[in-house]
Amino acid sequence: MKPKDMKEPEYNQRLEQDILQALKNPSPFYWVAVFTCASFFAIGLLTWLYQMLKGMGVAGINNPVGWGVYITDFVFWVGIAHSGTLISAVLFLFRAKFRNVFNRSAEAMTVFAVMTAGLYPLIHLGRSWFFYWLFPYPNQRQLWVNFQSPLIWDVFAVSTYFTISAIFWYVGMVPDVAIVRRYASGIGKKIYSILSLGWSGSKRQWRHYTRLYIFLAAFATPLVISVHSVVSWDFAMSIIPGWHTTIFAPYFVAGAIFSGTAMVLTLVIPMMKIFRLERYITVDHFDKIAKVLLFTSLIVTYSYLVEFSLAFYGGHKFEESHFLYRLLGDYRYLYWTMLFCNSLFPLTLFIRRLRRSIAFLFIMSLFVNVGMWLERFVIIVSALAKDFDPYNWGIYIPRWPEVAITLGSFGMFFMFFLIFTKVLPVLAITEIKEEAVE
Amino acid sequence: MKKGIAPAIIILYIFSFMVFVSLIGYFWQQNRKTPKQPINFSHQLHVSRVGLACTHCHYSVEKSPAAGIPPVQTCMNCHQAVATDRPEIKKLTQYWEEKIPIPWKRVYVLPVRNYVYFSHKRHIKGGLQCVNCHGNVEVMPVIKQVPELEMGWCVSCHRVKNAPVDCATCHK
Amino acid sequence: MDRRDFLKILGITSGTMMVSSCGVDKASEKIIPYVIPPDEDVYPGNPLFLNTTCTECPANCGMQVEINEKVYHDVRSLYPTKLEGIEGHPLNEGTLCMRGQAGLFRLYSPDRIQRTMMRHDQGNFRVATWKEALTRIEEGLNRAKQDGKKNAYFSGRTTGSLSELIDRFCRNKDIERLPEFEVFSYANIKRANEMVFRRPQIPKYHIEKADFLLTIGADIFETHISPVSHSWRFARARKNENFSWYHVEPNLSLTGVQATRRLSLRPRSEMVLLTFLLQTVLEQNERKNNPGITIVRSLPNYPLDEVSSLTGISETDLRSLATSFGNAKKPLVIAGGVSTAHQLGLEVAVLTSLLQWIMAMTDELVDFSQAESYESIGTFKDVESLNEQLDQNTMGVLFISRMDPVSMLPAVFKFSRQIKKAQLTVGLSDHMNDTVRECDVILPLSHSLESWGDSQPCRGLTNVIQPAIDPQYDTRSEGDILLQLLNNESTYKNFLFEKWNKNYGDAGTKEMLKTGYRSDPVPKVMVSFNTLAVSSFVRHMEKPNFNYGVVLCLSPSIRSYDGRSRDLKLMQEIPDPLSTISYGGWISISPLTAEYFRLKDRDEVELTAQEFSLKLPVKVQKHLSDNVVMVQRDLIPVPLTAVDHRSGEASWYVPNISLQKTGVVLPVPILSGSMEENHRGILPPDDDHGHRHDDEEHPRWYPEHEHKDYRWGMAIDLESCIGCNACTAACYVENNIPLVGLKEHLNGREMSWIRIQPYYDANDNFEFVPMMCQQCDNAPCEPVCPVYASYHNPEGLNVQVYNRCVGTRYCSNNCPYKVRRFNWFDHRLVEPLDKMYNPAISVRGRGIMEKCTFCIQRIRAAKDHAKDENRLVQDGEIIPACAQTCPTEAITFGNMKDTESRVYQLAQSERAYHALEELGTEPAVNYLGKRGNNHEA
Amino acid sequence: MKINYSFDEKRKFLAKLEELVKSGIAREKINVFTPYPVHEAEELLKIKNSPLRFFTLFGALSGLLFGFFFTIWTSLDWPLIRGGKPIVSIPAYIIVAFELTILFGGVISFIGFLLLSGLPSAGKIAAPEDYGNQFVIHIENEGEK
Repeated sequence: MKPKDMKEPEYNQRLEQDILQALKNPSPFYWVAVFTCASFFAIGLLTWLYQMLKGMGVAGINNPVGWGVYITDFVFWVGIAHSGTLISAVLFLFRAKFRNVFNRSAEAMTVFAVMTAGLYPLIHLGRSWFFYWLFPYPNQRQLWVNFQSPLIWDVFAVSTYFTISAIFWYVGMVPDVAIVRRYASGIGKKIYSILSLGWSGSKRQWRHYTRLYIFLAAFATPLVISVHSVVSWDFAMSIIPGWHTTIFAPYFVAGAIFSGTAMVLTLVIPMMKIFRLERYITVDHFDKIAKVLLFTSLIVTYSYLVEFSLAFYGGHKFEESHFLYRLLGDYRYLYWTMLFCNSLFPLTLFIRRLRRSIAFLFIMSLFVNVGMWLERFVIIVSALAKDFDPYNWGIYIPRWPEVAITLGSFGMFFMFFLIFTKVLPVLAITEIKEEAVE
Repeated sequence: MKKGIAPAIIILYIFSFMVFVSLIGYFWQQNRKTPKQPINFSHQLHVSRVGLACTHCHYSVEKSPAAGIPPVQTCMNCHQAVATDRPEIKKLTQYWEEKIPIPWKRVYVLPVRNYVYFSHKRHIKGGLQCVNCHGNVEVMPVIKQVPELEMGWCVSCHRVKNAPVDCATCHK
Repeated sequence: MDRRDFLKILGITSGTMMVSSCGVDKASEKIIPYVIPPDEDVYPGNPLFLNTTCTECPANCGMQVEINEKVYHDVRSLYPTKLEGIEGHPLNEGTLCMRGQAGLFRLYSPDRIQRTMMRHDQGNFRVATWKEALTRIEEGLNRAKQDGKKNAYFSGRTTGSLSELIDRFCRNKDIERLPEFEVFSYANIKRANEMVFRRPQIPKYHIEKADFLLTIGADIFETHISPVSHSWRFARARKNENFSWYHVEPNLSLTGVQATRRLSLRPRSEMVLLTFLLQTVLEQNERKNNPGITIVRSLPNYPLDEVSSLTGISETDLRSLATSFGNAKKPLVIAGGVSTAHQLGLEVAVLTSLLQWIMAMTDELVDFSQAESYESIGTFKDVESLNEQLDQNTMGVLFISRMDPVSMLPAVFKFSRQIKKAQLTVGLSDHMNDTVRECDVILPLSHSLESWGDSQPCRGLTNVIQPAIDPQYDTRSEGDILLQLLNNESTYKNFLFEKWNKNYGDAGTKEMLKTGYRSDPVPKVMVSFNTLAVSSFVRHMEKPNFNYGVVLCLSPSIRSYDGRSRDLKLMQEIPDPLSTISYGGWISISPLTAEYFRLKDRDEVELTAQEFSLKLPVKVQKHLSDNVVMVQRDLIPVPLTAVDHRSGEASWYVPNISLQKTGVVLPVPILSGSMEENHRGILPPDDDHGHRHDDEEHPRWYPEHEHKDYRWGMAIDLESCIGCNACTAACYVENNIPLVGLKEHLNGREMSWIRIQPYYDANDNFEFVPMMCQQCDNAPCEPVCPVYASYHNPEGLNVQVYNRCVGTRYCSNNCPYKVRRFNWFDHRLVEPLDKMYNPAISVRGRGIMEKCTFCIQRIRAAKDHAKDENRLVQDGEIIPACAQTCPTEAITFGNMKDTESRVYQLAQSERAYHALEELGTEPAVNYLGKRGNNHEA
Repeated sequence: MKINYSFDEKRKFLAKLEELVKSGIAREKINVFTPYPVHEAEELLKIKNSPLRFFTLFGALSGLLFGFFFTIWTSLDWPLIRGGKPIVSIPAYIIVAFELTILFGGVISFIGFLLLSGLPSAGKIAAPEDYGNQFVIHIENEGEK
């Protein structure tokens, strides 16, 4: 933050210097990181190819558990994608200034996470090579798609979400790119000039720009809610006990924001340390974000309770037996771990000192990531493993291709993020400037 | 000047490659449509000149899903006497004497036949003419596949003739 | 060229790529017409039908073969693709059992012997020509003559002309024709009937006419004599409101769990129960025929409590059994299976026959006039004498035909070593098996679908065997081989036709070839009661002793008969109905035993008796008595079994065995996740839980959709379903369902479209629920499919469009019945099994969801036929494969729009309910629950 | 010729701007360049609300309409029954329509922004007009036009 004594010009100067420092000469450590991620990504892709050639059977999924790790990952990544837009759009509308230090990386995270998530529906198709049948395009077969199917809703929700987030991210970046342009040289300068669209900060540009930004924020906010509601309806619209429940939409949205916020911490904390941005991303910011984390954790915990109480209050035998199974069945350890990560451990954030300890928050964020992944896994798998007809009860254990592809997706995500940190301003310079003088 | 050359070459290469592939595909397709038959039998001759009805040879077209390729015997009914000296007919008589069937090459094949059911009988009984799908055979010295036999092609006709468009009618 | 042409070409190229990726290489494909068209109106593209005989087991049911062009328009590619029962055949009434349905798996088996083979000096085989092989045999016979050794012809059950030919062959070449070998020889029953009625035969049991049935150990639905025939007869009897059926057995059998009342009794104690029954009927003067005072006197006298303590059946049960037996107008008692196969088996058989006579069952229900032809079948005693002969090294040439004694005889017979003692052993078989491996000359037999023949399973019935396909390999029928050995010019076919024309005349023969069988009137046989023999036997009957500790019971298997049907790959894919275990072996133990040894399903145990031990995983099976452990005899090397020297019957029990837990847990494909249904709405709802089905219960959100002419529906009568799995087998063959093997079964990825789900009902009784796609009106699977691959067609079918499916598996997740099957890999039947693919339905590739569609190809065919005569399809015109082959007609299919149709009528019955009714999926399948639970009081 | 003022602090810039406005120079003649949006300036220069909102409205509406039209039309084009629900099942289509509303709305407003603010402008991309962190005021006088 701007020290009281410091004058605006040199503050702005230093700000730009500091942030653009991040864009300069990557360290060997950076290259190692990128390479590792890239190779994970490659392995993931190869595994996918193998799976396509051999058949879905190389994965662990079976009858009755037709959906496993892949769909879990899908939901997980969509979830990650969420707080990106939440932090920038919603907090922007609420004029919550602490957003400014997070929003750029959060939005980047959103874009990359959606890209990753978007792959999974294709990966889990038995005939991935016909994925384009999921899109309603005019074809000689004169066939369209079934708009009743939640999967088609997914197609629309996710693609919309990707487009809008990308635009939002880019628009927010234009003035900053213009600044980068000023410092860049050679071919880089060319590219940045193009990216900045010839931005000059004239009154006319600012006039429309501010409008656009508000509109986009206003669109993005309901979009966030809708997208994860749709994802939750993939399950809620079915008749499987443990899936078929009305609270899924809010429950999943909360969960998504929860996990997303955690992921923001996981990304921003190292970034801050590496690029020495403590001056701008202060403990107060983290304190605030930690509060968001705590709040969403409480909502999620509440939903867990509601799920169970609904099942047992409803007295529906299939529901009851399912939730008993979730609590005490084959997947109980996963479920208990999840409860610890998502419900118990975050309660520590009521303590101010812990909220303000960066290291603690980082560990916390990791736990939450794990916990939220497990949540999705347990919901999806345990519900399918034991449904109505006891004859075909079964159990599901993931196999190596699922692990490999999951790691691959992480590789992809982090690879993109690492590249982002080196080519684009990781903080919203303009907005920080604006905030500084008030 | 120097700069310009490399991209030009690349573009040229890509373009020519695409053309090449397309041409290969095109001729392969052509070849599939008019394969070299063991005896070059002319529908033109038999239909327009001799004036045989389609059902004279394709005898099961009203009785089974398959149109029915004429038994060698059917050919011999006439060719015992007719044009016995022609080289092609000699081939025919040879098949007949050795009592081995003529290994005709298949011309009409549904794209993904494994999944599709088609019955000649139903279409003929439905009042369709052979011409509607097989083109003007009487002017073809060499028979070749006229329509692409794609789903859309079937469906549009089914819609016009309001034949059933229920998937299960054709998909098996 | 302008842009459109360019795109067109691109389109074409991509098209061709698509095509070639589909594996149809059009350029090379041929269409082959007939040279001369077949005279009767046969048209390419239409299936051909042929009536012949099933030779999978000795029952010899009548069988109709469907023949199809594998390659469209290629007359060279005509192959049998489906087997059905012959409509109205006296034995099987148009149905087949699961083994019969799987017959094609023998015809096309990769393990067929394809060439004649001879053992050369180094001891291993080399391929030979027929000429070589036959001359070798000639030499062998001559050599035997010189050395003054005798030859023997040892075969499996043979009837009809082949039997005559063998006799002629043996006479001609002076070969001793040995009694035939069958594991299920019914020796005791034959011996008993010989003693009691002077008839060493096995009668036909007219179950359909009985109003009370008591079966003692006889597994009439699994292997006993003629299972299919028993099944439909039972179904007929069931129609009678007050038909009741008691089954008494020491083990646990599929037949047993079907009985209205199943009583498990202590092994060897059957005779006590029978004497008790005899006494009661004699006291109650229920007798129809008087056995004579001597017999009545000499019958041992057991008071009720002693009977109860000896048999282990509660007194109340005994009383109720006795009374309902007494009250019955037409009672029928059948003993057999595990109850006649132990040291007191003969007693059981004799007392049964006695009871049959006293209650005058022999007048009608126990029919000797249509006796099954088992006269030529020998016993273990005969095998022993053969062994002795071999030991004396007096054996020249030994022919072993159509059987595998080496693997079916107990190890102690050391048969594999014994047969080497013959100068020359000739093995005739279609499959490579342990016996022919030991032979010197192997003659490959043609499958019965590749050869001519006939058979006489019982008196007055002649079945035709005629080829549906030319021999695929260099094989010959046994008849032809023998004729050649006789240096006879004519073929077996001519031999048969001469005989037939002589006996039945030209027209008769033609008729017989058309129908596939011929039944001639047989003189009624009145049995005469042999008082003397019986009384003396009864007088010397010994009291049962129970000094066997824990006993291992070798029970027959519905899937492999006596083990011969293990060759059929499909029989492993389909689970055993009671244990739902598909691949591999297991032993069944009672819950108490399990508790005692701390055993769970899949735990491995070691069984040991004297000079015999084996390791197998266990399956805990309710209702099995505690001192009995049960194993299917085909799953293990047959252990030492005592042979009863009065009759020659081998005991199927291994006494005094000890179990020990090895601590290993084996992967066992137990397909059922749980047998506990606890009122989930799959079994018929009983009054306090669940609810009967009526549409008012489900208020509909949306208007019901229109069905124009048809709404296909199905009714399944759980009362008739005996869980025999014939439907499953039929479905596999009809619908090109892939066999996926053990590994996939362990992953829970079995592919069967219809499955028999065993559940314990409220009273812990077995209930079998056939579960296939329910074709729900409000199908949960349909709206979730993104690409319309699953949708509801105007005829009420829940159609799956295979090549539209992208494989999201969402439909399967959302199906409460979990009847959709996903192709996890490209499972293709291996050459040459793929010849049996049904061209009327696709072979699904990897990544595609598949499921039952009520055999839509048959619906299509029937509608096609109806349309030719422009009318609607009539009731009963369409029969799905499962319904077609159901021996008890438990499955009915038809048009629900037609209020006259049988299926509609059944759906109206107050027994009708829907599986998982409360979900409101409105299935098109109606289950008919059992009439009241008169199982346990 | 054109008069420029340049400041490195917002405060001074605003003061000058106010003074200029007071001095009666036509507001539309004054153009300002700022490193970040300055709302006070907008107020001083009486800059009207951006017409961008009409683009947004248009986009959103067309998205909504298209969403409903497309879903309904495709279902009727080849009517197939799914799970006993009506062919046209609006509740499901609302979701698609909603997403399309946002998609079209967002994209079209972005395009609108580009049009209104004359971006991307080739000239400025070639030769960037960049004042760093300066607050700049341009005043065009009659001499120009």
